[in-house]
Amino acid sequence: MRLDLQAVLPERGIDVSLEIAAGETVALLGPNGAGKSTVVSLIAGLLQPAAGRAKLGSNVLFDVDRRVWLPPHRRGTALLAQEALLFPHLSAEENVAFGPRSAGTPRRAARTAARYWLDQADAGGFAARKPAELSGGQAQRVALARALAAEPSLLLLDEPMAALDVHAAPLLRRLLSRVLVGRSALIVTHDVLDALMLADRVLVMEGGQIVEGGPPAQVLRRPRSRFTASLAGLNLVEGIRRGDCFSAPGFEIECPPEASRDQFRDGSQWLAAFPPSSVLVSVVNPSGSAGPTRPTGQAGGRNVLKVTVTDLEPRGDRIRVGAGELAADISPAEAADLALRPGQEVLFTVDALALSLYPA
Amino acid sequence: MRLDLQAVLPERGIDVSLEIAAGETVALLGPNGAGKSTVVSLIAGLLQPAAGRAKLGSNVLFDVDRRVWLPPHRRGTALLAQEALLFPHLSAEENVAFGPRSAGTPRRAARTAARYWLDQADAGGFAARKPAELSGGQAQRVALARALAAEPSLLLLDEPMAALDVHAAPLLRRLLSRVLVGRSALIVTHDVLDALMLADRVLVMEGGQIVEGGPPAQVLRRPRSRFTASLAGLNLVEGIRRGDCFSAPGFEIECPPEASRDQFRDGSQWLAAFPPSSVLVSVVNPSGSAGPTRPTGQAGGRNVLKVTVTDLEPRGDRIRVGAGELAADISPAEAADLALRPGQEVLFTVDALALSLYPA
Amino acid sequence: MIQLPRWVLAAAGLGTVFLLLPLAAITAEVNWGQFIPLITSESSLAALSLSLRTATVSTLLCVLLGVPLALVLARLRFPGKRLVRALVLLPLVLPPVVGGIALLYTFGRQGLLGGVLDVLGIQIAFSTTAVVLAQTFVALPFLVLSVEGALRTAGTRYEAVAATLGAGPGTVLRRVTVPLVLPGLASGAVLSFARCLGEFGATLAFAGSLEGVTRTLPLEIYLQRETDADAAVALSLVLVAVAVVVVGLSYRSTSAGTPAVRQ
Amino acid sequence: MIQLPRWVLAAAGLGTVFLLLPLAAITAEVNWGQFIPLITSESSLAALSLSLRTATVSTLLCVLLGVPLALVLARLRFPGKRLVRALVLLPLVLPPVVGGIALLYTFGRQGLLGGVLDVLGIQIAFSTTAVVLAQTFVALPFLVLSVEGALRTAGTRYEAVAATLGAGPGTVLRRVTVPLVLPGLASGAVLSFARCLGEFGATLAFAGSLEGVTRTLPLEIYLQRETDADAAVALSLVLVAVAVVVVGLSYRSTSAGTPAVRQ
Amino acid sequence: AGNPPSSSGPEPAGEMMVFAAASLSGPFTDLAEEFEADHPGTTVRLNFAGSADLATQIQSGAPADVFASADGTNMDKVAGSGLAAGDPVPFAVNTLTIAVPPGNPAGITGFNDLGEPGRQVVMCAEQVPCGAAAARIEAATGTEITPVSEETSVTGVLGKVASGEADAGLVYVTDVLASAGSVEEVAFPEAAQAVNTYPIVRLTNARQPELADDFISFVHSGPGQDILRKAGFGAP
Ligand SMILES: Nc1ncnc2c1ncn2[C@@H]1O[C@H](COP(=O)(O)OP(=O)(O)OP(=O)(O)O)[C@@H](O)[C@H]1O
Ligand SMILES: Nc1ncnc2c1ncn2[C@@H]1O[C@H](COP(=O)(O)OP(=O)(O)OP(=O)(O)O)[C@@H](O)[C@H]1O
Ligand code: MOO
Ligand SMILES: [Mg+2]
Ligand SMILES: [Mg+2]
Repeated sequence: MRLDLQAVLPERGIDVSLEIAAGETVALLGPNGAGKSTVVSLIAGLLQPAAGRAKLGSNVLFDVDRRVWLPPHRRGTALLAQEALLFPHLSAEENVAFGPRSAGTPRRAARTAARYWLDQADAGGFAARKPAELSGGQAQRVALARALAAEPSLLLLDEPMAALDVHAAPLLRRLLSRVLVGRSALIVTHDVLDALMLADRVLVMEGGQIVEGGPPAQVLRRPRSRFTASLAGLNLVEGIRRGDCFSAPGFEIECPPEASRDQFRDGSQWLAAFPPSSVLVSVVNPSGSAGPTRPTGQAGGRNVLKVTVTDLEPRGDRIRVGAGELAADISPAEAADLALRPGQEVLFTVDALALSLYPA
Repeated sequence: MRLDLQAVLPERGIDVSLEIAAGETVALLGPNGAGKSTVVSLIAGLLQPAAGRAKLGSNVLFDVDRRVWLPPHRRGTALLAQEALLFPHLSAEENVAFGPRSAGTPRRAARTAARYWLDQADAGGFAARKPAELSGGQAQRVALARALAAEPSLLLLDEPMAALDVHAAPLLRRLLSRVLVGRSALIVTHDVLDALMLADRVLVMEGGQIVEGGPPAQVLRRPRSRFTASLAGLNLVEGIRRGDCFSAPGFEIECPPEASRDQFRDGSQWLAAFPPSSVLVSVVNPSGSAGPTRPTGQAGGRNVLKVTVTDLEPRGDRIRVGAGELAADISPAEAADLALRPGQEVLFTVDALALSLYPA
Repeated sequence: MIQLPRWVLAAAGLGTVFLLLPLAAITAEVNWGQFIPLITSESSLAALSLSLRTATVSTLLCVLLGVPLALVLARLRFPGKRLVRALVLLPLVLPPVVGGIALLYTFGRQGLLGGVLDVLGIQIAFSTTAVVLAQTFVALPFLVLSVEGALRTAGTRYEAVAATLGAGPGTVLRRVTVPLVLPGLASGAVLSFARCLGEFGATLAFAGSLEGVTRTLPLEIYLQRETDADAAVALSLVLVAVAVVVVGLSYRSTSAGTPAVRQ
Repeated sequence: MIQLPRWVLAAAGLGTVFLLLPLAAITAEVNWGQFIPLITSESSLAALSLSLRTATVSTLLCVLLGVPLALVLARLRFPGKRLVRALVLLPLVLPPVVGGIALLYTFGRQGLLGGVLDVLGIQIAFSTTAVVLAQTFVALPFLVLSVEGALRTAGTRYEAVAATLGAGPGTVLRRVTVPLVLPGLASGAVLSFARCLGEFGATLAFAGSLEGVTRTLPLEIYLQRETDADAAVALSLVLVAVAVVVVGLSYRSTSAGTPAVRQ
Repeated sequence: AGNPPSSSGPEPAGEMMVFAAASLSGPFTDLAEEFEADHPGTTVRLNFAGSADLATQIQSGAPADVFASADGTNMDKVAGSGLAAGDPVPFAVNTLTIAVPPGNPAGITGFNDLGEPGRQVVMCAEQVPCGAAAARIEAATGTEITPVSEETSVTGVLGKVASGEADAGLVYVTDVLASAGSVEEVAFPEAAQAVNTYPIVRLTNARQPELADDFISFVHSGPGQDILRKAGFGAP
């Protein structure tokens, strides 16, 4: 069901407005303390806003002006947070049956529903176990089944994978990608993967406000903040349009072929995003000329940044060369050839074809 | 200082023996519940083993047979865990001065030492703040300064970055890579990056025992367990040497040129590891022939696995194609050409040059 | 593996000895030859039985009134809460005799509620009901303290989850809150029961002392002292034994239940 | 935003009224015209001053003995710990008169330690020392309970960290444990102080009732009842007021201190 | 308290401890004051409690010089333990009377009324002196009282009557006098049949034997007896 929310909570510096269409899964991203959990609590009815209103379907969740405030159990939202919080005195099955039982479903029917949702969550095998006998990943799957069994109009997920290990997390992610299809849901996450795999739309929160939003691919391909860029694994450079094309301090980029001319107006703020894998690294010769690591498609001094290497980190089968806020991924062989070390001055040459340029 | 540990703790299913050379940083990896934290606690003196002995330098930490057990404050180990656990009633500087003060350093000298270590940990700016006024990352840097100020013979780090966000973690990692040089340290981590960047040697724990060990690059390049392989981001296939080369169910690989013939004995268990980026994905034609995504260096039906796509996950600027335990990374354009979707049958062709083959 | 300084162990030993010596001393005073006849006299048994019955009813009342009070104190915010809590805990520190007098001025015939009760035809003073009221008055704070502590420890996270799953306040209380704080509730109830058993001053001042009706074991002990010190000591020991068993039970149930609530 | 069912609020209201009405009733009985003269008579002031002095010393003793006891109970494992805890908490549920008699049998001249104390020339019973012992005996469990609870809540993680930083047990206790449980310690001390102030039965039996030496405020109230009911009621109200202030303070300090220990 | 120890002159001086029954708290406070005025440099410390409590305390080694009991039984306990120096001497008697709430709402007129059904009568338990006295009157008059409470002390009876909880209670004449109007008295002639005698004695562990003897003499003297008379006590 459709959610419309507009809420202010000054104690936590929150002032948000967002909507979730019926059947839409929205990912809420943002740095620590941005207010993501607070938004979830406001929707679930665990916190009272100072001002604002919210509607879920035809249900008014709250409306501060009209002094309406629906208690959590009447909201039709179910919450799954970082910790499973399975009721420790109930078995997995009883935990899952809790929602149906609370809604008045008879014992037998609730039991059947619990079995069904446990199976849906690949947790049918632990029906009889107590939470203390479940691993973190198992408990979280049961908790998901419990949330789904309550048949919520809106499912709230607050970093459901954050406490799981590297094995359990993908399992739950796959499960979520199956059950979230066609479901109204809000998923808070620190992980860009979740946003891409699970969400129809992404919202980015910073300092209590929604600062960016859109389809996952677009937000991640054209990030507007350093936070989003670092999530998307992209380098982000702020600059202005100058002359023919984009220019930032010490960095000039020729326009990519597809950028239409009329988009550019002189002096306006623009952003350039490019993946670390599209950067060529070359050392600065004593003479000032550079020896690139591989032939570049672009000629001349453009698309070239002079930077200082700050750190080197292996990344799978590549080496990530960090230079302040920017990064380049090169092969171990190239790294060896360049004999890179932190503190060294190098040139980053950006492949213009991999460049996204868009107004800030 | 050198650590020699051998300890058994049946209640937690722990039976480990390990050593850390003087000045060596060892990374301890392993899945949840493997017993990593327990090992740290045994070394720090926060848990008593049922059997075994440990020596740090010339100090006997414990020796169950000889009924020796040194209390934690006499061991010369300092512990930094997931949570900073700064004493809430002391300022950052007083926290850092705690170790020197406990060792009997006069107030002024302890203060000077605290300032020094706070600066070392890039935390000099918060000296006067109370822990409640620090962010997670700041608190953890202060906690690191506090541990270092105690001048431990062995530094114990139990997932020091686990609770930090995507911005704070790299900062602390960089700091650690600076201070761990030449220091005896044991760092428990879930993150392969830590192992590669910080450790001289890696140990892998599973089920209370050390199951693998060696230089980080070797362990990660030639993983022996699925756990290590998934950490290293590698596909791991178990098979046997047959005929000329390696063979696993539905998968035959020609020997890479560098594999020396005499290493192969008929029928012995071998492992094959290869990065997802070395896999070509092609669709299975109705006629049974495959259209590869790009020309392959290898001809014929070898190096080819027929698999079913289980999931697709964007990974930075690539798409990861999951097929059960195996994965391939391809470009978004290739993925679009192949019109991949979960459940589809595809062929994985492995670039033989990227393949590591080694006895199990 | 936390170590404690030696002087702490010494001081703890001293404290234990200080608390235990008097018990040892009173045990040493017992005339063991006469012990069984002394504690099985008609009046002793009547007093013991009355004490056990009233303490049971009072404990039940404490649970019925105390759990809601604890819930309000632990879960709600309202102005004047600190004052309410201080007042609610007052009987804990009030000399019981003063408490008994205050009860007399409240529920007595000439008391604050005397008129109302008279109209309703209820006579409380000099009845077993008065004993129950006196015991409930002094024991209620024990229950409130224990349950409030357990509620704070358990936190509200499970309750919040239950509410989002559609459970109304009553369901949350019955199926989540109470099961979670059961160990604290049990230990609070047992402490209250013990306190009821030992109640003396308030009962004496409010309910009087009539065999089989209002003369509970502590009152019987007090009376026996006038004429038969041996009987008084023997009965005291019975009371001590019952209290030890009951407090011991309380801690058994607490520690057994602790794992249920993990922070 | 947790909601409570309505009947819980009703029951909590009933419980509060039940506990508060007696206080209202006793307040209503006060002869306000004579209030000031009654509570400022020489004997009243002597009793009040003695009560405040002895309660202060007793509370100090409670802290010195109780903190170590709480540490041992919260931090160490040893066989028989459950029994020790049950025994240590016994004075909480023991009728104070029985406690006083037990103290007399222990520290009296004919008591268990009488011989030893006699040789040392120490006379405890019927001295202000006896008042302090009686008060300490009944109030110690309050302190132990509060501090033990705070210790369990605080957990051992900070202590473990301090130990790995090289701090010996004494340093850990002084610089980490005590500061961390300070709120619980403060509230325990205040509760103990209030309990000491209200102590009656054990004092009467063990210390007697000598003006200026052992006749504390509750004993003075008891004695005044014989001759001047108005004075007794007025003094009771003074005691109630002191107790309310003290318990109120305890909760102020607890809540102010809570943020110090975050789980 | 800061006085020099005894025998600093011909007159005994110093501090003396008197253990007296709670019912004596009024007159003995006055007696002590007079005695201190007559014997400069002396302090009389008074310990008031139930006679049985006092007896137990003395038997446990309490540093008492003088014991004034409300009955013979508790005095005998002390004497029986060999703690009494010489024979206890009676110094006062007390008689029972009926105490009723102000205004006598139940209209009690005499002892026989107490036996009527429906009366809420409170008295002392037989184990305490006032209860023993009441039992003697019951036996003598043939009136059987069914009390709603058998209190452990006179104070308990007074409290129930003063608060209007009981219609009547049996207490001592002295208690009614001391209650300053919170209860009224209904005198009855049969009271004469159970007079309670108060004995006093010096104790063997007395630290101030001369002072103790002086005090006991003072209690027996004219001025001493006047004080007791004023409080409602009779001559032995
Ligand atoms: N229980 C609380 N009481 C008061 N303030 C709080 C509470 N919880 C969070 N805050 C504050 O509210 C703001 C938003 O916090 P919130 O927990 O919603 O952030 P978040 O985006 O969920 O962060 P994280 O990624 O760490 O979970 C922060 O400034 C935080 O300090
Ligand atoms: N306090 C405890 N009491 C009893 N058993 C415990 C305790 N802590 C851990 N264990 C058990 O000991 C085993 C090892 O746990 P340990 O915490 O050492 O694992 P770990 O490798 O550190 O895991 P993680 O990655 O989750 O931190 C597990 O089986 C666990 O259940
Ligand atoms: O001195 Mo009492 O009060 O008659 O026992
Ligand atoms: Mg959050
Ligand atoms: Mg761990």
